[in-house]
Amino acid sequence: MKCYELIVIGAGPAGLSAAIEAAKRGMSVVVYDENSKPGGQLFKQIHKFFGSKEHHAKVRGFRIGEELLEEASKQCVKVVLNATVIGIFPEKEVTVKIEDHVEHVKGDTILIATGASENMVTFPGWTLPGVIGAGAAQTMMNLHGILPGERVLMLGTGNVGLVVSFQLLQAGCEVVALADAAPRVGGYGVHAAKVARCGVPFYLSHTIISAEGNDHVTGVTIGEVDSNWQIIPNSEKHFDVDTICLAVGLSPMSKLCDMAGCEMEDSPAKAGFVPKVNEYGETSVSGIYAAGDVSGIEEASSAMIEGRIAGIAAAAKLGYITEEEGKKQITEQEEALNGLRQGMFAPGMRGQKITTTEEGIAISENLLSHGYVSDEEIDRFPGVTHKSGIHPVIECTQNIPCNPCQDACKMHCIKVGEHITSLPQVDPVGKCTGCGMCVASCSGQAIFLLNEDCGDGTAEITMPYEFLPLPEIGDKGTAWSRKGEPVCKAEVVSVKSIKAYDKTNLLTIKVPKEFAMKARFFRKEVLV
Amino acid sequence: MNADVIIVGGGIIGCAAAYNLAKDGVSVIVLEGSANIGNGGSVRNGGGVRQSGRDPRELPLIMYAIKNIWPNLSDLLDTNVEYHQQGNLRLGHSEKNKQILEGLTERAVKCDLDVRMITGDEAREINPYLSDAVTCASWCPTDGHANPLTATMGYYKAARRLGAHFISDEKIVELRKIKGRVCQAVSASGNIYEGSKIILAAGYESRYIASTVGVDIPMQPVLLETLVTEAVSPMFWQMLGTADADFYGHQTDHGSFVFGLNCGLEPYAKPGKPVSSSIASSAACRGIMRYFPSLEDIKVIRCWAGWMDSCADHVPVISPVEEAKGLILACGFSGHGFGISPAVGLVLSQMAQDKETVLDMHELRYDRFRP
Amino acid sequence: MNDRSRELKPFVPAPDDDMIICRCEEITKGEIRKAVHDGMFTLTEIRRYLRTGMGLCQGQTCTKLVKGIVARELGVKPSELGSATGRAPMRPIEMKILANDGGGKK
Amino acid sequence: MRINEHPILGEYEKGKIIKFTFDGKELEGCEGEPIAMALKNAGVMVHRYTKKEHKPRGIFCAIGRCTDCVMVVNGKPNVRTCITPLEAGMEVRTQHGVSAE
Repeated sequence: MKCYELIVIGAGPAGLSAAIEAAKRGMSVVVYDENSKPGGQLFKQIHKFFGSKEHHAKVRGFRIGEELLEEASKQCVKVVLNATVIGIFPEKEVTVKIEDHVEHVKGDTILIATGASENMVTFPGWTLPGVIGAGAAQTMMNLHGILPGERVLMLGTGNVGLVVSFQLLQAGCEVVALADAAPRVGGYGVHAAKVARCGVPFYLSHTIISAEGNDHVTGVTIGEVDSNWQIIPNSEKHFDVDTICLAVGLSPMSKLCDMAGCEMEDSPAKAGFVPKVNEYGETSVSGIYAAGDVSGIEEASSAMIEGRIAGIAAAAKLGYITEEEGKKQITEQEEALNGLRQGMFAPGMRGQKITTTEEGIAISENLLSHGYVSDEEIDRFPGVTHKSGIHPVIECTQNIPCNPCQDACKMHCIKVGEHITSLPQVDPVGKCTGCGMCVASCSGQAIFLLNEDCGDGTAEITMPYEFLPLPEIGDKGTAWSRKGEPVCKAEVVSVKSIKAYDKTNLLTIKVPKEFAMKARFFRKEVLV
Repeated sequence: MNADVIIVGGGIIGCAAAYNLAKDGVSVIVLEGSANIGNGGSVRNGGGVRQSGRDPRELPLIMYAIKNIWPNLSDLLDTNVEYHQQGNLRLGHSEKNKQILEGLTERAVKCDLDVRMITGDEAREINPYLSDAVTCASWCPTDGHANPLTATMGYYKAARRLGAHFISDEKIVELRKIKGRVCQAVSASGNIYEGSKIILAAGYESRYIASTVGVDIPMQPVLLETLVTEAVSPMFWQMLGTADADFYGHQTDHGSFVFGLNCGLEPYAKPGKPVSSSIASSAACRGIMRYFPSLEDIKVIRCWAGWMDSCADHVPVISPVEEAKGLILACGFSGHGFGISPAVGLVLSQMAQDKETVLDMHELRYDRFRP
Repeated sequence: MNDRSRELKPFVPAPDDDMIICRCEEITKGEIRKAVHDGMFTLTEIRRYLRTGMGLCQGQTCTKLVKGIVARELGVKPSELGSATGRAPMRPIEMKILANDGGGKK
Repeated sequence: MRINEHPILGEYEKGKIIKFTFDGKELEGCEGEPIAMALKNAGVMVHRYTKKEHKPRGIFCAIGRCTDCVMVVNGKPNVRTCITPLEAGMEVRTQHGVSAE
């Protein structure tokens, strides 16, 4: 029987990373994936990733996918697509469906990296065509270039709900509202803020009462829930929509682990039924590893590191590196992983109510309840300073492991410091040249360049802009607030799109100077 | 905990016995060692309710069940057991197959069963989806099939409604004789269950449990595998088997096909948790397609394996035990327990109540293997 | 030890009992709740009795939903209920493809 | 509807325009894209009606997991249209229960 030293199931971030590490150390590796394209969900991630340089920060998800693939092919990893693993049998035998037949292959080691599947919620009408998973929306627009709908309601304010809402806006859909039964926004505040300022209302403590339509969705009614999750009478709100997107969490897709005989556990912290793994990602079955979402829901960045650890561990197990070398290399990866598992959104923080940042600053309650930082709250964060001339204003208010802005500024105006989760500070003596690299580098699109007083009663605001059509110099329109409401007239004075910005255009608008700290988005329509 | 009767094993045999006892007002405790009721062969079989091909010693049980119990079982249990009595085709494709089928048929006819040999063309008239590979078959029009899952859970549900007390995750490891009678069952966690009768219906496990009171039944665990397909439009309702015994099965009410399989390596399966082999379902598909080429595009959605308790002479032991008074054995069903389970449940309840059994059970005594 | 005769809160019909939970087999919330009161205390038993999660998708969508309903009805945490066993094939596969598993056995 | 130009992804690489039929009606789609995408672009929302309750279903997960989008394709029922590539001349039919009715 055909035998590989490592069989990887799933060509997502975890699987490819493991395959690369194992192949680099000399192992024969095959990666099977049921899809026609590799990369797992990475190719649907068109936003820039968070983290530090080592975690591919500020690189868009699909580019990370391309980099991984390139590296995998350089290391002679065999990636077999349209290859569905149908079972893992005793003695590490894998059966895989390829085209019109089934192959039996053996692995000295196996990595299960099958990822996750989407959770769902029920409400009357939830089976109607037009009710789709957020992942489905991503697949349709980002892989196939098809609009999921024209008017969309998003349920769920975790990172998936927030990121996909923004992607829907980018693709040209109207997002009528974001709703979540929880009282607080679940995902990164910066993701929420970029959706909110486009004018999408957030309805926290709201759930879907029903989807309407005969053959497909034509409308949706949401309502406010009390602390017992019961609908409060007369709180109903109706929207005409053709699409309802559900983003209510992910569950590990771990059936294959169970079938392989791995000891399983139902872990609320890992968001579901997962194989028990040791620090190397090895399951209770010797030589069978699990990495990525299948062993506990996290971000793609941590999946990549978990994959690398499993790949190195497999190499050590089969004698391609010494046990000592393996331990040393794994420790390095673990440090990187620990770096990611910090801050307000760390796995260990799930369910905990946070009131202040690590710096002791009261968090923005408005961000959590409405999706944007209020005018009253914004000034207390260290990235927000005022001075004459051009300078960055960093509206980053939550401790998340991310620091590309610090490296982006060659003038050393921005400091995150040693602790990657610290809020970025603006150095009062730093000399901002207005290069805009910080604006484009911020994965959360939370950095703006301000000239609060141009001397003629106006202020200039430079903002990240990732929509089409791109406004042109001289366009007159309206500036929108963080809340997503039109606040004043604005004129486009500069549009920059250089390669280093990686598709994040820098739009500079001129507004009356009293709106310098209010205007955060631009639309061409003149509304005020 | 006490009851009139303690039943060890929550499979369809235990559940059916509990149902019949509870209906008679007898207090019952059913102890299931695994987490789920009906976890063994009860829910892992092909669903056959057939007389043809049976050993004459267990024929009376199935004939009684088909005549008196199966037709009304759905109403009785308030559960759709999906019983269909549309006949059994046992297919052959060679002269050797024909000889096997003729032998089985001859034996059954002697027991007054309506079964006969038919030609390949006659078989295709009954089932137009059969391929030309079929050259002969045995045909028993009164055979049929039912849904093992709902039948097992239905017996459980009905017994429970009548007051039978079920406890799962309670593995019995020992029986105890007190003052000359087997009346205690002791669980792994140390709980003691006491009754005037103990019915042991724990599949192959029965062997270990019975040995604690000095009783042994010659049987061994054999792996059986089954697969189920996606649902398609109704095609045929007969129960199917082959002379080669490479598969058996039927189409269900739901539209899916359930096929039991046999790739030849089953007797050598590793002990422990039953695990599907990597080759059995493929082998079964080849067998099925040979007889039913039109099923080739149907998708298999699930495979599973289970242990059967294969008795030395391939028929069960359903019997009180002289040297262990109070103990009633119901094990060694050898993979054909499902069809006869309604009758076995009835007989066991009669044995446990010291009533005369509705059928003569002496051929299935525990001591038949000894002089 | 799982006592199947333990008292549950009485079955009270709920307005959303007709909500489809298992999309493939079209099993409703009310059917699942009733099954629990009829003694189906584990996910596996619910599957065997009602066919939840036994359709084409093999429980990809409904497993967690069913678990939540059963847990609520029994008054336990969902994580205490375990899970149904993972079985091959992981995706539906045509008989002719499964049959074609090489080795010249065609 | 198709997205012609995307602010991040630019233009999409698509196969050539080919013809197929949906319930006998001729439609156009891009070769190799999932059948479901071509149907969505043509405004088709209902892929099937369920067996028990005869309720409409369409795309739900779009990655081949939920099996809600199955249709009868070239006579075969239960084909997951969200992951089955479109070919010229394909006959796609609404599925009723487990067949094309």
